[in-house]
Amino acid sequence: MRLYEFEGKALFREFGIPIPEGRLAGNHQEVHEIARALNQPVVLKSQVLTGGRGKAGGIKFADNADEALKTAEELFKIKIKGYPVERLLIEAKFEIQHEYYIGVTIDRANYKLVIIASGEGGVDIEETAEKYPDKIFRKSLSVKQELYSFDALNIAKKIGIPSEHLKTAAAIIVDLFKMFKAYDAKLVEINPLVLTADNRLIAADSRISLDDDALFRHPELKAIGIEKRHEEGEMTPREQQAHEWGIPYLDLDGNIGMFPGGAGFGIMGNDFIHYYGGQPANFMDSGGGPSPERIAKMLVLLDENPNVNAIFGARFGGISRCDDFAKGVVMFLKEHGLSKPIVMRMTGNMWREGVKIFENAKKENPKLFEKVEFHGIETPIEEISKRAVELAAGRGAR
Amino acid sequence: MRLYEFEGKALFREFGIPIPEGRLAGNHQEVHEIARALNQPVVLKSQVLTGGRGKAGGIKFADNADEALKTAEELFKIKIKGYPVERLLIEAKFEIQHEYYIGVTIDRANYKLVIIASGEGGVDIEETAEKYPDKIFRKSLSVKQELYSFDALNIAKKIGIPSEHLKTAAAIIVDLFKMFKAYDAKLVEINPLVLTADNRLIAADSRISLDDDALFRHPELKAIGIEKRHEEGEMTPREQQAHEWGIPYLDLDGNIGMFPGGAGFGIMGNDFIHYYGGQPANFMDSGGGPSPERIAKMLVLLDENPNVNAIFGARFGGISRCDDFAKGVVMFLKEHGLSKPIVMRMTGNMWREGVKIFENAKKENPKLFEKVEFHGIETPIEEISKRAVELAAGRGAR
Amino acid sequence: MAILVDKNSRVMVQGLTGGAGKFHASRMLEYGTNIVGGTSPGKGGLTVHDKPVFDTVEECVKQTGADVSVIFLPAVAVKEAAIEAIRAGIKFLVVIPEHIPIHDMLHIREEAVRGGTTVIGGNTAGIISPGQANLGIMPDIAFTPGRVGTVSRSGSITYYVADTLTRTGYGESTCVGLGGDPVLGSTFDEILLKFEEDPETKAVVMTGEIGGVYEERACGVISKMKTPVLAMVGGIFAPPGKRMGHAGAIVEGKMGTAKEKLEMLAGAGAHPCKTFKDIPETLKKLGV
Amino acid sequence: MAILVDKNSRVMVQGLTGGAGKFHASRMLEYGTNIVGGTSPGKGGLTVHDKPVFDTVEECVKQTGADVSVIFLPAVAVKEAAIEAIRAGIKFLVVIPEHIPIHDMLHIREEAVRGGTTVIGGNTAGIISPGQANLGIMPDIAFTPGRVGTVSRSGSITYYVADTLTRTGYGESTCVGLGGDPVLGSTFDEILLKFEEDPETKAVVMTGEIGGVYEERACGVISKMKTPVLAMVGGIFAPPGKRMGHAGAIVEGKMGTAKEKLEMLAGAGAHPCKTFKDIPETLKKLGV
Repeated sequence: MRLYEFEGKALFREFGIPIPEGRLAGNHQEVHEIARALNQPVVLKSQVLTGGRGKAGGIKFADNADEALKTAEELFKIKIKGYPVERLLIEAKFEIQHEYYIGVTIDRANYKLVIIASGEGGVDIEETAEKYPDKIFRKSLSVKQELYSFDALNIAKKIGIPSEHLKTAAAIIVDLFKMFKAYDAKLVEINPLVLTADNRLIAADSRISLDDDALFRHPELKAIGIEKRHEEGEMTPREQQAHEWGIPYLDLDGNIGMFPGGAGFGIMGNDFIHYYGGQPANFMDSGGGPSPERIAKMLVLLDENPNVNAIFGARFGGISRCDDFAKGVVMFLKEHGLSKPIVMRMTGNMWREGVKIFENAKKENPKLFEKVEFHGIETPIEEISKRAVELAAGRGAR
Repeated sequence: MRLYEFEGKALFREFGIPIPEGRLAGNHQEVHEIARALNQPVVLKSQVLTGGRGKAGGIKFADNADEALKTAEELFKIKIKGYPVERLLIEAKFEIQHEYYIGVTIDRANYKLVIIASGEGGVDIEETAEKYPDKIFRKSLSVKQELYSFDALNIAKKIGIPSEHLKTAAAIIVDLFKMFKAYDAKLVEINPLVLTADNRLIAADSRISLDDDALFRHPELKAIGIEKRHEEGEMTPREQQAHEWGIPYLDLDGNIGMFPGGAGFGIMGNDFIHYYGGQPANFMDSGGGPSPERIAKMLVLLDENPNVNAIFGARFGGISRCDDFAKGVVMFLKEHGLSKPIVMRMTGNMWREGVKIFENAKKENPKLFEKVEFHGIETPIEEISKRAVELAAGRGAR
Repeated sequence: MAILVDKNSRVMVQGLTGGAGKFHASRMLEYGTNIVGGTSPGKGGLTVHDKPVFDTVEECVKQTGADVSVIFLPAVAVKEAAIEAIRAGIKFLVVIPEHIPIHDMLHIREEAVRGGTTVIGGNTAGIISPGQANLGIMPDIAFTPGRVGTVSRSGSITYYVADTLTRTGYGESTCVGLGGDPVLGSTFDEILLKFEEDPETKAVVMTGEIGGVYEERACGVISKMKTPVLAMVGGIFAPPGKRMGHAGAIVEGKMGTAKEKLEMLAGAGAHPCKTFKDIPETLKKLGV
Repeated sequence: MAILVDKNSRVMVQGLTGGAGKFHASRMLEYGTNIVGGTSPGKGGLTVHDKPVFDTVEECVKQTGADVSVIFLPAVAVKEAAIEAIRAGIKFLVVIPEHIPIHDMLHIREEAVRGGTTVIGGNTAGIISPGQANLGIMPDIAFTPGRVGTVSRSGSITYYVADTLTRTGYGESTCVGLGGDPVLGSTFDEILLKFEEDPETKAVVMTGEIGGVYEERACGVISKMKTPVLAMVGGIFAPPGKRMGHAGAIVEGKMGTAKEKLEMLAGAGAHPCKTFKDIPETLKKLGV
């Protein structure tokens, strides 16, 4: 999960990494007060969980508090890649002498932590990496290793930090690496690390991504407002609803509601729909061993989505049990009701029990199953995919 | 440096190691209040930095607050191995089902951390270790290694902790080891770790010794009152004075003031005095490269000690410089004055400059040097030792 | 024959007394898996499904001769459980739980390499050598003994592939779930090498997925293998995954899109498949 | 000949621009020690006593061929400085500062063993191979080239022993200060073995001290040495040292009193001496 710039900078401060003087503002009056207190030219930085904020006009400068107030009023009105600007980080402006890049991430192919540094920091760092790989310095370490000052000093030297700043830069690199480990990070970046005209080294921006799954180890983060969230950006209302229910869900552009079991077939099922000429309306993952309630909620999300013409269902019971799945479907049919046609296939663990549940419910109330086409292991999943495309295209029930 | 029991227990609490309910009292009224609040039988534990406190009557029980008050009044009057009881730890009493021992220390011969555990905890653990080495379980780890729960569980099993308490005991062992590393300890002991009659595991006592030289890494300890101190017990007034001046110094029983350079010869010089029939009045170490002021203070300590009949001085300039040494001696002679005879030898780094300083000072005021017998590299140190013994025995100046 | 597990494997379950452990152990036993015991710290001495429970893996190994272990424990306990198994000499370890912290997986991997243990997972459905042993949470309905190996990052895909192989008469030698997490105990290349060494495995179906770097790592091995490899990659039509900052882009370069992965695998000599029904068609062409 | 350092050693100083580093470097140079450079992070490019200063040991080693280093830095910086030297390939390292945290020394020792570096100190006066090289803070006045090696935990004792050997015409091959700290980079036995291998060293004077466990460790080696060992132990009349809790007593057993140490050393074949003047008398008897 990605942190806001101001959150990342709060962690930088905790680890002794120098950041610009500044404060967070939630409205333009606060901006005015902060700028007045700083009493010098300031930068106003929109706090949104997406990249390209500078190019989108989300970062502005102001020479004094009144100008800052005016600029803030404008910024609070804009959207960046669709995300409204709700908070601004107001910081003292500084003159740039040079921009460096320092990042730490995980090299998954080699199971190492890797420190990446460059003397050419800033937004074009990826381009630099591609065109001039020599300008990027890397050092890999095992997760058990410590980064020593002399290693960090070496990195600082290699990216051309001037002699008098080597020790400061090395301390920043060591602290960044410590922070990466201490908070179970997936990514920490200082980009740019600025050498100011008045010869200070400052982390001008922060980019941090933490491992959701390790958040339990860091209850102290909750105290400063850092809680589990999406990797980037904000959510559509339906994504928001799914998030609250704990269901991994993404809206897509098509008209077939995807109701698969497991993330793996969740992804590949979407390809199948494409192969047969359809367009999925969403991506969804049931998670391991979903309860009947969860299954029912997944169907609610799809049934209430006006873009959805038909629903594609697939369940191969592994850790998930077909009886729980069937119970959830029946619960949905009874309590919510189905307004779109659905075609689905169910097999795997406890499939016999699942089938019995369907049969009993159907016997009780056949109307519930009017729009349901139900298959077992005898029908290949390709046939189900093809049928879902037909249903969505309005080629109706057979 | 050794911690008080209550300080050690505060660190236990921080690391999640269960301790008895209780509080520290500085006078008998506080004892009364605490015992009243606990509202159950209590134990009153004298807080002194020395062992054998139980056998010396420093631990008492009381059934209620009034009895605790009376007992406290008595305890505040006693001395334990010469140390007055100034604070009492008042804790809820518990019934003992079994006592275990768990300790972590450094195995210097093998450069390892070692966890020691026994199913026979309590004050006789050393005897147990000697007579029944099988009852002591040890596990060595490198300073870089982590102690895992399963290792700790294994230790807990080996010392006979009952099944239902294994996980709790393992957690205590893991936490104790973490604490050992986190605070740069030389020793941490829970003795006894008590399994109470009502089936709780509790650290009934704490014994902790931290590395003075690593205190700079733990400024947080200062906040709870843990500062640099002697390993054990309190100091004589002269030791206290020396401590304030930062001079390692110990009072001994003899009459020869020992003024050697370096801890190594500080110890061996004492043997030499013994070989020639004398008795040193102290042990002292100048520390590396002492300033003239420090040299002068060392002499003040000896000259003002009424037990001292004569002073034995030796300086082999290494990191210490003979010129600084000579300056310090002259400073002392001028500003304080020498009341006892001194015999000393000086050689090593900058000895020529040192000799010149003595000669100039003597030329200026020969009276200052009346009681000083001064030698260079030409006289073996054995002769100086012998002479110091003569002087202390009143066999006067030659 | 099979890889990693067979009917002679002596299998233990870490977390045998827990809900999931107990449930799936009974399923595994029903399938005929040779489960010899399990662990649950503090519960040593109990039995579950008539199998002995120990406090530590070390004891379980000593008493039962276990050489394979399956972990059914909460994610927070997996790091230590896995290291315990590795240090106790377990040679093959199946890590079922999901949501294991990534840094923990890096620790586990390091210990595994040092200890010579093969780890699969976390977040895997497990492994099955049909007719011999079923370790994890896979439903046995889809599987039948046979001559094609499968390796996948996804449990559901494994079922569909096996379902297809079973339906078309090929059957499976062993089906391996690498697991769905971003950092895994084993990689495609490592498992492919084991299939290459198994004389009974006549072809391998490898199913990858958008994101990550494990498919790319496999290319070097595939190009040297004699056993034919069929490759599917899920997410061809998925929107491109977000990169983790500049650092992610720099470290992983152009890796990660499903289309590129499939092309690289094909370039290395794998036979690409679009949907499951392409698998038997390809196998037929290859004469397997 | 000599052990550990001689006139061909290429010596660097870590902390060359600091007060102590600069002062003692000049003394060492005056003695004829082959100092080739030094380090001071952030001050690379300067020179001190005409010797180049580098930011890192790695650079210094590359540029000057340094193979021996002496550390003159505050105690808090020693851990990293020592590990830096070891990783940069320094084969012999002298750690002068005192008050180094014990846990830091354990780290250093581990790295040293792994890197094959001999470390002496912390809290050592250093090492001198008279007439060839003087590393540390020892005054040269006491030393003269000769045929007896010395090893001690104390600087001042080293001076007195050398003073005695010089005065009586034996002279010294190499004098090693192990250091006064509770945990040291090297132990008596390790240094004694080096003397045993040196054909020019005809006897070794080892001076120990009350407390610690290093004298006891030496016994095994002494009993196998051909070169005679003379032993002194300081603190025969000192009050017994305090044990560190029960754990200290359990781990170190009966070790530690000076009298017991001297008896153990004598038992292992060392020749005990009481005061310095016993040294030449013993050497004479041994025909050295």
